[in-house]
Amino acid sequence: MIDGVGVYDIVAVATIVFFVGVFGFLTRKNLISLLISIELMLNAVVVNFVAFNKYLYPGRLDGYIFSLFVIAVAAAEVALAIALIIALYRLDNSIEADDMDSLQG
Amino acid sequence: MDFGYTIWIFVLPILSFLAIGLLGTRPALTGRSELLRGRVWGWIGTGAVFGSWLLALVTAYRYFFVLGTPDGHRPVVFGAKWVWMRFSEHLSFDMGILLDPISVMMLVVVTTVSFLVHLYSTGYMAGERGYARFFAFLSLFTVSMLGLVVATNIFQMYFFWELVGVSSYLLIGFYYDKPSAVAAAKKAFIVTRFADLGFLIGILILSYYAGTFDFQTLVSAGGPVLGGPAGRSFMGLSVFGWALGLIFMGGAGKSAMFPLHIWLPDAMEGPTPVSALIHAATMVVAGVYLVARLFPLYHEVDGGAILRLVAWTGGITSLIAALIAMTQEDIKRVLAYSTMSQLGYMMLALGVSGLHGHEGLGYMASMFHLFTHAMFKALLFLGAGSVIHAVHSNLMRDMGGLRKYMPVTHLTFLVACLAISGIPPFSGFFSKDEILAAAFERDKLLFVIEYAVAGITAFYMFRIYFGIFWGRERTYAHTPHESPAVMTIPLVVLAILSVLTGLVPFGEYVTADRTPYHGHINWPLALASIAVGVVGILVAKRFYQRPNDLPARAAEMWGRWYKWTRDKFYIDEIYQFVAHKIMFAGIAAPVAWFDRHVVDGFMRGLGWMTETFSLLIADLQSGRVRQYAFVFMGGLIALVLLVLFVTGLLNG
Amino acid sequence: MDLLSMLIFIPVLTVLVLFFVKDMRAVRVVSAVGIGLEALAVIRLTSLYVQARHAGATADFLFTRDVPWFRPLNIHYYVGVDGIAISMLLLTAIVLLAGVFVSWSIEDLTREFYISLIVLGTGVFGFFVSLDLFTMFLFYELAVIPMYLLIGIWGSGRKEFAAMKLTLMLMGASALILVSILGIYFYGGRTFNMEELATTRIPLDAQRFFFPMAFVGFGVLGALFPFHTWSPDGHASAPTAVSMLHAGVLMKLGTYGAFRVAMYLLPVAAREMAPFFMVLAVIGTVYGAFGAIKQRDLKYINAYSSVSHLGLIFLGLLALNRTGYTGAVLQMISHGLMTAVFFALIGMIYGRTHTRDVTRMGGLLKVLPFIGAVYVITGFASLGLPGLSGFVAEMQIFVGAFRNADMYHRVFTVLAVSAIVVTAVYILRVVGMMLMGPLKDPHYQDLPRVYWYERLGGLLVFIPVVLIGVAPLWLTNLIWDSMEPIVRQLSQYMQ
Amino acid sequence: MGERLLFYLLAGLMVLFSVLAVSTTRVIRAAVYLLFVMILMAGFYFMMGYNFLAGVQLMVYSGGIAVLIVIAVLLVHHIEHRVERLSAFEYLWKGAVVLAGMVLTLVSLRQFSFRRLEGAEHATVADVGERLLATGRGGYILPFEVISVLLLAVMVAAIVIAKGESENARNHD
Repeated sequence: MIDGVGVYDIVAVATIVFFVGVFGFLTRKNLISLLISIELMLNAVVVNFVAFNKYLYPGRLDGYIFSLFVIAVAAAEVALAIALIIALYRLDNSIEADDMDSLQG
Repeated sequence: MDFGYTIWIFVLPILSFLAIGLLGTRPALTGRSELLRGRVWGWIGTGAVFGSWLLALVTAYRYFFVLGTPDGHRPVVFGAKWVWMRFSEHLSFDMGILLDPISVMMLVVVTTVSFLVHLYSTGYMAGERGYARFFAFLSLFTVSMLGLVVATNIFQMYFFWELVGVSSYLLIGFYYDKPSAVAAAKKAFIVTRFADLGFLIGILILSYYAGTFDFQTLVSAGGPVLGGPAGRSFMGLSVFGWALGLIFMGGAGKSAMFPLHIWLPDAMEGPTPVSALIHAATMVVAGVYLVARLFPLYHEVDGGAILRLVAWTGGITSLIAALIAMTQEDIKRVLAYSTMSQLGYMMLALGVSGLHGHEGLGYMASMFHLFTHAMFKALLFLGAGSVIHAVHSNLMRDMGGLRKYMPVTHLTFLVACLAISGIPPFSGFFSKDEILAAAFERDKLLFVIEYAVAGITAFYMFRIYFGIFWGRERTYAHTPHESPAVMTIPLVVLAILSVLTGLVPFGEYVTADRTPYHGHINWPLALASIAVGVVGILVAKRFYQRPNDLPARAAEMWGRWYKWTRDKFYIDEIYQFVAHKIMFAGIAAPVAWFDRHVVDGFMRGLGWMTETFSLLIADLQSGRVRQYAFVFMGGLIALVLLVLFVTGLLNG
Repeated sequence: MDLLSMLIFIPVLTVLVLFFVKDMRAVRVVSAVGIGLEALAVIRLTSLYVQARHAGATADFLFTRDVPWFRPLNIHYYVGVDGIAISMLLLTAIVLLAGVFVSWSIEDLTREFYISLIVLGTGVFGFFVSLDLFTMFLFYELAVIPMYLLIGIWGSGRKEFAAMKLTLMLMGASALILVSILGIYFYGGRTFNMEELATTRIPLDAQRFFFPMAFVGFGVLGALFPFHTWSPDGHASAPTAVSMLHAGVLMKLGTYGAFRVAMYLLPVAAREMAPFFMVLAVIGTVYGAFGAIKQRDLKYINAYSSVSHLGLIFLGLLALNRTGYTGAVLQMISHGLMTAVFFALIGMIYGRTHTRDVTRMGGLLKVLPFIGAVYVITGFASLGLPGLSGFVAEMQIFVGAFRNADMYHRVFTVLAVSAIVVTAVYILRVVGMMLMGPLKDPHYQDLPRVYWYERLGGLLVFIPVVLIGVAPLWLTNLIWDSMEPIVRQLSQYMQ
Repeated sequence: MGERLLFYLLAGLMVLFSVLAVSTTRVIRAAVYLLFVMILMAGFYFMMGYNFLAGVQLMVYSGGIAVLIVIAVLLVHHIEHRVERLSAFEYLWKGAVVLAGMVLTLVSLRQFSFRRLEGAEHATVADVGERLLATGRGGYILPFEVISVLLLAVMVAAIVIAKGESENARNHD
């Protein structure tokens, strides 16, 4: 509990950061930038977890533990993503997301 | 009296059909054995039909002489009857054996001719490729024809009617590597099939309104047709009238009545014994038999309107066929037209008949003529076959002076010619005389036609007789010789029958109301018909006994008429036009085109539209993750807004 | 396990075994044994069924088994058979077994081919025994989908196009079927159980809306005019066994479904709309026959002939009386067998002459007597010659359709009857051109003899054609008795 | 009041750095801004009294992930590498959509009344550890194990992917 700060304030900050991440995801082309945007979003979500746990369910630990998990998974995700980025870079010397459209049938 | 054994009349040829058909035509089975490849199949077929023949004779004896006329008329007996297929609770398709005067008579005719033809064929077909196949088909035909004549109901008749049609197809197309034979077989089948279409529709109408297929119920005086109200009518005829007319169409097709006759001359492409059996003695009379079977209906329904149609169809056919027969070169075709002409006689006789007592003279005469005609026409064909066998040609110009080489054939052929020309005491005289008498009583115009036809018949029959056995003496590449005994014995037997059958007091046995009566010869008419026959013969003798230029001059004199008859009044060409120009080019080709382009085009159009649309929206599926995310995002926001708006949360 | 589930289980087991078999020869043997067992099971089922009926079993469906597998939507695995289903099962078993034999010489991807074929068979068996609409639909799809692979991979000619066209049209039809099934489900008291549905009265408006969907949906597979155009292309490109199964059995799924689902469950609309569909049926009958006259490719001829014969099935169904129904079912069997024989023979001929163009063949009867003779006889069956199955079926249909009290039906029946002449024309045309006449090509002089497996496959489907034609009574009785619920259903709402 | 001011300061910086992180044209800078955002978040956690979580955040995110990203950037780009920008128009309308979403969310959150569930707070590291390893009701042992396996798998996968085909295998083809 932070004095004078309600749950809404924290969640609002998290929301703003989240949407900034979304904006980044939509406007960046570089794969690493995309990754950064995703990290922003993930972090914003973790803040939500923590805030809700702290303010709404102080007697419980689920939000707390979930944030731990999210952090762990995010770490795994980043490791994998960077491995992929490097592999892709080796493949065609570019990590521009728009160059990759082999998903298209 | 038990007639249960009559089933064996069928079973024997069925067995021989199966045996020959399944075993005889398998080269792997028959192997190199001379015996199995050779005549044994012929003898099996002949033996089976011989058994049937004996049984048929026994049946005839028992039916006509032992059973007699218990209550003044000849009874209808069932040899067997069982349900073959069920249409509804009340309507079933039965199989069975119905014995009454005409069916017993037909049993005798069919088995006799069939047996003799089988016997003859063992000689005629010797050494031919497909010998076993031939006998299998002959057996099949025999079974079918027997089934047809003893049918207990009209559907059973239709059943075997189609089967004789297909046997006929198979036998006409026996030499299947000959294109003309294939074409003739196809033509025969399709033309009769077209006629059978009428037959089938007639059966459907009849059975729907009468509620039964059974002959007995149908023709009984208190039955659904004759006993009930006339039913609804359509274009001046009652439904039963239409049904009978359509059924007659089937009969006319099978019996080669004008204008459905075109298949019969072409059918002569088949081996000659086949022509004798199917296209002269038995199958072609099925139409006549059908009308006779339903005779009370034809006589009563719509005041006999359909019966008059039958009479006139018969009359016109007999005249046209006789005219064409005068000018044909191919002896088998002459015989075919002659058959048509005689069938016309029979139809006409039925058409001018009444139902009871002496009124029924025409009916009796028709059946009588059917009986005698079967004998002498089979004889004519077999004789012609014997000649063809000897000279290897069908054409009259390849023949001449054969009486020295083939005495038995010559004499028996002469007997048959005299019989068909109506010279006493040969059988044709008696039956034809009855027909003329019946026609004379009912319709003078028809009588005149038939009288003329009698003369023409005598002329063209003796034209070929003199053409073959007399005429120009000529030398042959292979000296013709008399046929072997298996071929001449049937000729002799048939010749004897052709002489004797005329003496049968037919009215005692076969009449329209199954009540015997004593017929008598109308001598003034008889003398007149003998006279016209003799005139015909004398003219033919003058023209053809010695080579001279009379035929050519006559042909010249008649000019166009000669050409018309020689070209068979161009009826074939009309059919050709209808078949090719209208059916093939006018319907089938447009249908095929329509299907490919319009119906399928529509389906493809649907496909094309889908494809085009999908190409249009395919760019949405760009494979770019950011774009997906954007759309996802936008969609999500829109959706949430929608939910908020709908639930009212947005406002409060 | 009960016998009906066995019918589904045996082919599945066969497929599983096939996955572990490598050798081409072993694959064939396993398939033949599996399907042979299946056929035996069907025969056993038939005899049990007949015994049960003789013993007085009066339920509409026998050997039922009901296992719910998706409770939220009330979907059950509910199987059971009546005489109609039994006869369709017999047909399927025979044709499938024959199909296994005529495909004996397939050499590329043998295992995959047989797996697809048997999966298809499983779908068909499942379809015929299902009494739960949804399960039925699942099996239907299971049967339709392998068709794409079978044609696309092992076909000939424009196979990808044909496979695509066929699959797309059938999928479109499936969509209609699914919608109508769901409609029946929601308006019929949220059950897929056909027996229950038959006893509930679905509102008339719903019937009017869903009947055409169901009928056309199944009608597409049954080559109802004008939705038949997939059939010529599809058959022409499909390998022999697939053509056999497709025309012989799969198209019957359409007619059977139109009967069991559309007409049985939506009887009032069926009665109301019969005149309209009757027109389509008769057009199909006559039009298919005329279409066949002009074709040169044997398979096209047969495909159009199928359109014509299936038109007759619809005619029988729309006769709305017992005779017509019985005739329609008989025609399903008869046409299934005949057309399977035809496709088997066409496959054999094509395998030897490498052409299906009738104008380029001639005189084959002399060099291929077995194929020729069977072709001729089956041709006769096709044109309705007595003593062969076609006659039995056609006469039932004609008599049935003619017995409808409506004059309208009689007029159309007469039109449909006229197709028998046209049928004769095209059958005899083919026989005359292809089998008879002089030998056109000297190469044909020494074509290979018929192999044992071809002979076996051909005879398997050919012999029943003759048997049914000679002694139809047992079969008509079998079917006739089972028409009771359907007739009851239709007459129930008759005013 | 002091805490409150601190909070707004942190929040302001966080928003600023996150905006910078997504708007700078140099990837390496973006990575560094991200690092700042993460550290600021750890500050939040400290303020809420979740010290352990804050520590994890600092170690894993700031110490691990952000550094990883920086290394990746260095591996694939020159340090001065700039990414090209989108057109202003695209920025504008994508920004508008995002803004719409953001406003929508904020408005919705504003209208939602959060209810606090009373209870004694116990969020010591010991508590967390117990809960993570508890097998009974409310225990997180299974997800914990799953995460461990996942991490292991990812490690292997990352190595395999990033390593690529060995020279040997390439020559072999």
